[in-house]
Amino acid sequence: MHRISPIVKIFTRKLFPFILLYGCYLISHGHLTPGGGFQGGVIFGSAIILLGLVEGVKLTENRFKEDFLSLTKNIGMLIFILLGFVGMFLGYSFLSDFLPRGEVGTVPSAGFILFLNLTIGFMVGTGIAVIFYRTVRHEP
Amino acid sequence: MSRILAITILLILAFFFFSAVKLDYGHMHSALSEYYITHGVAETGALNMVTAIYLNYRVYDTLGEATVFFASALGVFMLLRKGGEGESDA
Amino acid sequence: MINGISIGIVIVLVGIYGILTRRNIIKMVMSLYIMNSGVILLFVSIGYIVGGQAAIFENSKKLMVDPLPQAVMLTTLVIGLGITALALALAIKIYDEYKTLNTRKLLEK
Amino acid sequence: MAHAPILIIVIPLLAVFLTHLTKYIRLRRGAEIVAVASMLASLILLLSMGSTIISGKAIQYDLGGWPAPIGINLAVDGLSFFFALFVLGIGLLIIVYSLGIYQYARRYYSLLLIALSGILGIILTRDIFNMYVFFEILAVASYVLITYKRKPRAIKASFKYLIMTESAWVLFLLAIAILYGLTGTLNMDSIASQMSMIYQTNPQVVYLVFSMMMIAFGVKCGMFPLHTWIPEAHSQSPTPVSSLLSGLILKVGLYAMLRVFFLFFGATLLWQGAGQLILYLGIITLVLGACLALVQDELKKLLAYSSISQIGFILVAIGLSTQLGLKGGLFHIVNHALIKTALFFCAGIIISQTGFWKISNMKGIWRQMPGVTFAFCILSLAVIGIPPSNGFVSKMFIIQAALTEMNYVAIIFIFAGILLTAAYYFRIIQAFFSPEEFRHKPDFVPQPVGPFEHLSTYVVAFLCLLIGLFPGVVANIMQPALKVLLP
Repeated sequence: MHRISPIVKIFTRKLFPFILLYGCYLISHGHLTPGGGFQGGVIFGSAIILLGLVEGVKLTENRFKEDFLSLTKNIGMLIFILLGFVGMFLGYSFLSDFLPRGEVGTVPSAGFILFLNLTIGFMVGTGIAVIFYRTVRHEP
Repeated sequence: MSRILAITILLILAFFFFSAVKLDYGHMHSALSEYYITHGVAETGALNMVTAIYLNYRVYDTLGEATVFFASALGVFMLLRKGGEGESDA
Repeated sequence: MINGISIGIVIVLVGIYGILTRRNIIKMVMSLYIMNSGVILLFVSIGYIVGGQAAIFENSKKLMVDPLPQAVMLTTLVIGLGITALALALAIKIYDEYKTLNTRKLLEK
Repeated sequence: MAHAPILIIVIPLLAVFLTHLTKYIRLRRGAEIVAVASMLASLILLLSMGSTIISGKAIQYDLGGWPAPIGINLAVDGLSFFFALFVLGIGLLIIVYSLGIYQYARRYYSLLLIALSGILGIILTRDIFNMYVFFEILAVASYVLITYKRKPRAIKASFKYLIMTESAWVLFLLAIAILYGLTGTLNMDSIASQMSMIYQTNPQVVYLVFSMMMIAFGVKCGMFPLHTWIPEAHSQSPTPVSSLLSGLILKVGLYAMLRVFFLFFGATLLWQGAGQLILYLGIITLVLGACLALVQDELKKLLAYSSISQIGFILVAIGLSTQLGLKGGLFHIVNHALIKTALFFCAGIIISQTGFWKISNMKGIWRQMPGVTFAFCILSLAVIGIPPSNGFVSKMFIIQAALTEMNYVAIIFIFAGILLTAAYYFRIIQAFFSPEEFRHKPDFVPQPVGPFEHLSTYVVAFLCLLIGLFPGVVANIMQPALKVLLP
């Protein structure tokens, strides 16, 4: 594989935070504009994949360690289920929206949908990054 | 399987599909979607109705599907390990 | 007549054709995903209302498309992603062990 | 306990992610403790609902507080209580069996718990798309579990299983799409109520939806043309996983078939052509499985083919679609799940102790392992249906149902099936008790088989005899289930 030209390297390093920012925007405004947990999470994952492709997996590995990513997946799922349990403990039924509905149109307007979006975003992002690490680093 | 055999099977399937499914759906709302559109914003506070459905009305589906994604990521993680790294659990 | 539903059915049939005739494992996984996309197109276009706007509320109250199929198909998309990732990981391991992707050769081994 | 239905599903799911985090606390074998505790909690919760279910009432539970057609709701009625009871029982048995084997790490238990919570999710849900999602959870967990030991043949078997199941379940999704287009809801009860009206206006759609769902459930429960993935998947996977596969996953396919067909197509379709179709496919599955098992030399593959032929018996019972036939079918589902799980346990113990996979070099093994071979004999008597065992009771019900229906084709093939089953099981017993000396494998270190494996095998063997002697206990648990199916 020929060497990656420095232009691409510099651009990626500069562009990386903005991709993450765009992913955060999609996740946080999931209930207002088209977007949501999955789409934002996929963009998180693609940011990490982009860094991995350009910088090489070794460098990306020490920034986003694989065990840390798998751990985030577990914690994300745990938070998802505990959000469901909180609804149950507060007297509503399981997985029900226990937070008050904010003023329509603003970010905190949809109760616990925002937190669910964040959890799913992290989970999908780290999941795709783990799958990318595993497939790239696999040698027979 | 030879191509001709596959094509004949597909033609039979196509005949069944097209004869059974009536194709002029696009005019009336189902009762359920009518409810979502009228009461959606009031009950969930979200403007994006699709997110309101899959994160508030049918959030149980999303819980199930997040488990599917978790299980497949775990599967890929376990399958493509370098040799038996012992049972290091992440 | 040509609308989302008939094209969805045609894409599903293309996927079935792919699975029936292809011998390469990777192509079988691809045709599996084609079948999945065909069903997603069909389900979403069942909820389509002629002249309807996307199911997101701006200030004006216009005729809206049915949001339920889109929400349900988001779930199917992620399930399809999970299944395809797993199938490709299995294909990688099969190639490591048997050094071939041809289903006929694999049957004998 | 108002939240009992959802807790049965979510506690094992919660345990999945807790087992991963037990790495950070110094609790020795923490994952196993969490797994067993979650299954026990679900079992206790289910039993707490038992009294109301037996008295005939169903328990509804709306998720997220939304009423039936808008949100998703779970319902525990006679049929789902009956299935959930034996699924939790056998799930607990499988976890107890795999406690003894040390190389199973936390991930194995988390995948097993994902599969079990998937099964419970299918059994309790009242929403057809939700059933699809939980079938996918079960499917993904079983693909990964089959390849747990990363043997090449297991990976090939898992890939074949994946391709067959996924392409059939795309058709199930197509059927859901068409049903949504016609009825406008995803809730099973509201679809069922509109089904007879749809049948009048457009019978072809109902036949199409029925056949697509038949294909999807046929793959899941190993019906005749779609059973080819079973032998390879069962024989190559680790022992607890193969007993999970044949004990629970095939049964959940049957549960879904029962639930969906009697709910949607009950009045319209089942008594005309479809019942006969299931009957004849069941007969072919019965005979095919038995014949292939006769010539099979690998022990686990033989047990897999025997599973297919026993599923054939159950399909024949369902195809008769009478009160007695369904009673026999449900009873045989429970019996076969119990017996086949224990048979795979015995096979696992024999293989891990001797290292032989083929029956031909397992001759004279009863001197090495008298206990396991004795349990194997009791269980094979139970599968064939010799009087003291529970297999006899369920097969007797099926024969009675076939007789009252005067369906001579079914009766002939049922008896042929029983004779073939007897043939291939006696072939194994004859090999086990053969007089010649048992030759050890030259350089083979037998893996340590702890008390858990033996304990679980003997408990199930004893349970089979117990149910055989007192079938009344299971019969009256089954009573509300039958009322659900044939009102």
